[in-house]
Amino acid sequence: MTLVIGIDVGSGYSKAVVCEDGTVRSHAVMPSGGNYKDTAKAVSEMALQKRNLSQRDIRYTVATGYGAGMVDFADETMTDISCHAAGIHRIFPAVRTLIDVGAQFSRAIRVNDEGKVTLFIMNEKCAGGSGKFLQIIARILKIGIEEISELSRGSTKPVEFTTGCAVFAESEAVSRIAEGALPADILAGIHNAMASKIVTLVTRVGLEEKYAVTGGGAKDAGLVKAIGTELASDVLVADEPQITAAFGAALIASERISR
Amino acid sequence: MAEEKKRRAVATKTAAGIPKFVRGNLSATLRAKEEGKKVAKAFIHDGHDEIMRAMDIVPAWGESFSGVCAAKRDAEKFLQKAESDNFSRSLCTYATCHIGFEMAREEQGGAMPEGAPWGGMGRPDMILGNGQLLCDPRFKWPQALQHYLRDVPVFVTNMYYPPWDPNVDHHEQEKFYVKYCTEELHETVKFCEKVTGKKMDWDRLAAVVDLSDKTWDLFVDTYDLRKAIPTPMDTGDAMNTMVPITFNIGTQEAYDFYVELNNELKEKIAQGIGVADPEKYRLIWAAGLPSWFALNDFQYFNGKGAVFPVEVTYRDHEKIERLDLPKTNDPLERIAWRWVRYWTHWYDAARKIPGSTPKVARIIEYFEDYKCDGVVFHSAFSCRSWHAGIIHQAEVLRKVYKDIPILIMEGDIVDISSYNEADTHNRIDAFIETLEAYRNKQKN
Amino acid sequence: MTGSQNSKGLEKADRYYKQYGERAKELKKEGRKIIGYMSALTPVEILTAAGVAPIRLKGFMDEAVTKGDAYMESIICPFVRSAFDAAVKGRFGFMDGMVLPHQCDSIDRTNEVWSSNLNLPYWHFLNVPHVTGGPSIEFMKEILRVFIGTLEKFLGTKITDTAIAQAIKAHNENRRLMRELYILRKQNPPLISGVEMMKVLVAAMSLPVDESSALIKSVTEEVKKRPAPADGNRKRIMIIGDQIDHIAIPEAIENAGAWLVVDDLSIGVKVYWPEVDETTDPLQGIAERYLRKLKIPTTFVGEGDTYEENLEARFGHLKQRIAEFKVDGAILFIYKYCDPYGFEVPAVKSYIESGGTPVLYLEDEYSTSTLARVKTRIEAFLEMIA
Amino acid sequence: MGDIRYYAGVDIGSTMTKVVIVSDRIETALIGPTGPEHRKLANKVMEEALKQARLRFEDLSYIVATGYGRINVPFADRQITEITCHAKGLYSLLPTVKTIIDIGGQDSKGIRIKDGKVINFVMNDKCAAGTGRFLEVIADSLGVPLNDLGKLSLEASRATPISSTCTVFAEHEVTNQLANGESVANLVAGVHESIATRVYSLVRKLQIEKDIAVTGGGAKNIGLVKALEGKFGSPVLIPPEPLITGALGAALLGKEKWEKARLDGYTPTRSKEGLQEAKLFT
Ligand SMILES: Nc1ncnc2c1ncn2[C@@H]1O[C@H](COP(=O)(O)OP(=O)(O)O)[C@@H](O)[C@H]1O
Ligand SMILES: Nc1ncnc2c1ncn2[C@@H]1O[C@H](COP(=O)(O)OP(=O)(O)O)[C@@H](O)[C@H]1O
Ligand code: SF4
Ligand code: SF4
Ligand code: SF4
Repeated sequence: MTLVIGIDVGSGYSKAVVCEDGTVRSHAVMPSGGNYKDTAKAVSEMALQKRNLSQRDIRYTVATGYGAGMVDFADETMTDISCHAAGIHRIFPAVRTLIDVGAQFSRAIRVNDEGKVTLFIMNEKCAGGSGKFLQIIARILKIGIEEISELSRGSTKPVEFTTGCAVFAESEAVSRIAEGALPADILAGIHNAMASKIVTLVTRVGLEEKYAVTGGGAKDAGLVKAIGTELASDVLVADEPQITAAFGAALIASERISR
Repeated sequence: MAEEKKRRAVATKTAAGIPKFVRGNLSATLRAKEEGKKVAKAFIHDGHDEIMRAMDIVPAWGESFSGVCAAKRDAEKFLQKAESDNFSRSLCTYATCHIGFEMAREEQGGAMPEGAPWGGMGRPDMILGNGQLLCDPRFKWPQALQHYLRDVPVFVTNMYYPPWDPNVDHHEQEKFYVKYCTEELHETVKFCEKVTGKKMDWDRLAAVVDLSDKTWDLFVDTYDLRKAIPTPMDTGDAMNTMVPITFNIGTQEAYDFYVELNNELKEKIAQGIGVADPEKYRLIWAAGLPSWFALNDFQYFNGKGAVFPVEVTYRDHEKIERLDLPKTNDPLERIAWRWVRYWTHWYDAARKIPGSTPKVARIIEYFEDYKCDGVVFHSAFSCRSWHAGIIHQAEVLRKVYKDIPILIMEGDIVDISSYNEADTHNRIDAFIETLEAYRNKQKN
Repeated sequence: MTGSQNSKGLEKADRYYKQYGERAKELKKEGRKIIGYMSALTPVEILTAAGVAPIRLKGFMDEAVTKGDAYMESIICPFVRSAFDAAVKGRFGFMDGMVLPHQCDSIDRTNEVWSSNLNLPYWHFLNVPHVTGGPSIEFMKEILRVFIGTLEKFLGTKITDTAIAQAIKAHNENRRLMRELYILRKQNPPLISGVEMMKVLVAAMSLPVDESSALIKSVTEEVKKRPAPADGNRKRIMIIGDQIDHIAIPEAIENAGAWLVVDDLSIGVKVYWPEVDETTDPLQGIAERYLRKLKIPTTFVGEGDTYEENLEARFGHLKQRIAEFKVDGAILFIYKYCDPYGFEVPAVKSYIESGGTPVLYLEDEYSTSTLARVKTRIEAFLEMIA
Repeated sequence: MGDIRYYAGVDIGSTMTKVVIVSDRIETALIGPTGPEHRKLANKVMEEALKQARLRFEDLSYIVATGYGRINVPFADRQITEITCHAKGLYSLLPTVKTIIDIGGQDSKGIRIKDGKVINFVMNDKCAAGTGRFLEVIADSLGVPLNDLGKLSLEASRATPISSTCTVFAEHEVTNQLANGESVANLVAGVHESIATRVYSLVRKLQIEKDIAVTGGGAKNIGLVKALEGKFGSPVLIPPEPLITGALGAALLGKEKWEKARLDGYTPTRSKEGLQEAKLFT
């Protein structure tokens, strides 16, 4: 068995993907919480247990993401930018532009025909365009983050927010709800606000066909749609977009042992 | 700490003499009164250097002062001082840091503000500005400063060079631009004569101009040594070794400095000593003033095997012969030609590549000459002059040249408040991975 | 409601304001060349003399910048970003060419970003100097000649001195007419509101000079005829800044219960007060107007013997306007990332305050989305001076 | 009842609604116990206040609304910004004050007053950093009641530096530090320090003159107040109930307006609207 694992310790969620010869054997996702070290262990355990494996069965471990440095049992660390690229390249080899919507950063990444990064840009130091924004809104709507997607579908008149600040948008959303705005319209409003920030990043790296959205934000069909509308073209989304970077890390791990 | 050590290993020995220059320039402004000299608050790269040196006027460099405050991570109090009188944070922070410092001193009746770096800078007797093509603060900063130093006379000249326009022949325009610059420089001399009460010694001026020509050439020759593989000197170092040519041009000390640096680099090359061991990637610093509070980021690059053998920042010179300067007996006209040609000599290069621009043509030339693998831009938010249009440069570069790895970093020159080391290092890591990917692609 | 015949002027201004560039589009269909330009520093006289229809570019405060940011850094002043965004979105799709004068870093450091992204048949960067001494006037004349040369080449026609002299007359007349309209605001209450005036100013800069003059005339007539507004018990406000070209700002002021009675904006008083001397050589006259008479912070003034003298030269006109228009308070509205205006704030603020007029300094984006906070500040300012 | 007249001030803040009813004295002061969800329900707080003062709505001669949500309070006779109201209210309580620092939920302000009148003011921009909202977010994520933040921070051994300015990212930073074993007290102190720094650099734009008072919700936080005192290098005054100065000022201004109108020879008529919900957005 040539089992490897990729662990992506994001600022919001930690993800682990166990691969065997380039195919996913199992994966796990959990909130990162405050202690990256423990979470990294826990999430990899979780992924391994699904297949009754243990860390001893693993030949190579690549850690990535915001807290990669805290994964003391990793053989190597890579930035999640490269890992996203590697992952998406395996899933959609034709993709040349990648939009990653993570908890703290949104990024636009250009990928070449070998799945390597050629250019990337991140959002600035404001949560206004990051996935965290979605989490905040989900909280005040008292819904699970995974419900956002479905719920935003029915919007007929998206709310226009008067602020770009994620924190004030939260209070604004609260008041709007109290004034009778529908959750769907609130969500659609947030999606529009985020999409326009994200699209700026994309145009900066240059949009090349095909493009995909990854990261936890890609699980939000409403957001993906809003991005697609802004860019006026079709967008690809993987089945499990959130684990793309962990998958990429695992692919890189496989590469290492095959050398 | 480990990084500190590494830093010393990669820097040139000659660069260790730089603090002496910087301190020397600051203390000269403090000593001037005793020596009966006048102090001028002046800007680098404004064509005034030789005039001041020939008239024994001591330059007080605002940019240097603010840069030092930033490097010591101690600019905040001056920025806040300026902000307290409604200078926005979005303005050039070299300017607001220095203005804050002067405000504080005036408020204390001339006493040096506490914590002014290295003893601070002397109060100017005059302020020279230049409404040149480079930036707005070069004429607004003097004016704003006078608001607090009302008795200090201000003089602003205008030194333009023909703007780049692919459809207009700049050669035809150069003449009247030079004429204008020369006239403006003559006005500057008149102003300086008035303030100092002394006449210009034109022979001395001519000698100073010759010396700076000579230094200029030596500087370029020395920097060209960095073409060696592995490169013996990095941009991180160049942000120090630029001090003599930038702030002390027209002095013998500046010339001597580059003699020494030249020798050291040759020695390093002979011994095959490089900045990074092993040297994996060669990068060009293609635009932007550095974040003075985060110069260690260069060492971070070096630690990953990436070096910068070349930068456009502070390389305000090319070999004199290359500029093909017309003969003249007026040293001021000489300065004017040098100034105009310094910019326009890239125009012909740009014309050869359709869709290119002079800035991009220059990057391409350096990229090739110095055998680079990638391009790094730095975008500092408070200075539009060097940092607006970077996205465009990157785009044109890819379009007219080739697909090369590019990194655009974001930060500021003085204001540390939006800097985050972890984020910056993360970006650098990702860029190194990108370089690696390109490298592998080329191999295949 | 007055008769439709009379209401023509304001209605027209409103339409041209709302559909900015509508007239340019029509003129283009008729075969006129349309040249867009930025800022108060473009010598419109020369464009008029060339027979093209000039239109000044504006921003759109109520639209988010989306496309433009892909090419232009966000450290550029938000007004320029907005105007550029509008341009790349095709809002000025009727332009055959553009003139970008050297005003400030936000404009001249983005010259290449504009020219290469818009890719217009005609492009000119006019290198207006920042200082105003003798050599600068001569230099300005040189660059005007270069400008004229490129225009002639593009249009394939000669721009004669006579044509320029005529254009100067027409523009001086236009300025005189606009000043007449301004004078109606000296009354209390003013005969024309700040919001209406903003529309007129914006409409006027989108039209060829003769049409602009006709529009101003008809507005003046109409305003004179209609009954004066009743509420005279309001504070009279002046606004100072660069290009504020959206009614949201005057609206914020007037909805808070004040009258906006005069401005010092680059689309208002700044351009309508100074004239070109008709008695000298046309280029000399133009050079002098744009360098010396136009009171804009990007032309350095410092020839006086004392700082106080220079202050008078730079800002004396503000005190005059304040007296003439009986201003109770001034709002200094400066865009973020604007160095030329930004560095002047302490000086101009203290200068005006020294004359006893309170000043509200606002630094903001160019966007209606941030206006809520601006409104609160304006209201509080009015309460403060009440 | 006789000749006694009652005036009410309603301060619809971004976080809390405050109502003050005055006559010749403060009759009653009530702070909406609710969070942002209900701030449009200013009418409910008003009802409560009336109940407490044993008054009917009709007994009120004049109502002034202020605060972030003042725009659409149907039952108010007039809207006045919180800047003027805070100055008025504070001056009535602490007449020696020349500089007011108001730390509210949505913004922070500095106000210079002279003889009870505003002569200059500054407000922060559209970012939650440096506002009371920042505190709420942090308190929430640390699981510390807002009320206890101040006390807790006094136990700190040092103020942990917070490097992010963005509230959202600062929250994240704080949770991480917590996981790394930093004490809650130190973190809270760090957050106070960070807000105080922002507020100080904002307020410095005014020529600060003593006495300095801190008002608004932030003033209820002794840790923040101490941090501010550190920045100003002098002690500050706190009104007895800092949350209500805005509403108090509004009520007093209402009284003033009404009385002045009377002197001018007419009686202002009350708005026809009864108690109903306010609207915050249009
Ligand atoms: N089911 C979902 N629907 C919508 N958004 C989601 C969903 N799951 C996660 N997200 C979004 O994804 C973000 C986390 O993405 P992730 O890529 O894991 O970020 P990171 O790697 O930075 O932790 C969250 O902030 C949230 O906005
Ligand atoms: N008991 C308390 N202890 C500490 N802080 C408090 C307390 N009550 C309120 N605050 C702070 O005050 C802020 C609200 O202040 P307030 O002046 O009412 O603002 P607004 O007028 O915007 O609603 C909250 O964001 C919170 O940070
Ligand atoms: S070039 Fe940039 S940093 Fe230097 S003075 Fe001008 S604006 Fe400031
Ligand atoms: S507002 Fe300032 S920066 Fe913007 S265009 Fe005008 S002068 Fe330039
Ligand atoms: S505006 Fe809001 S989201 Fe953006 S940095 Fe400020 S607090 Fe964070």
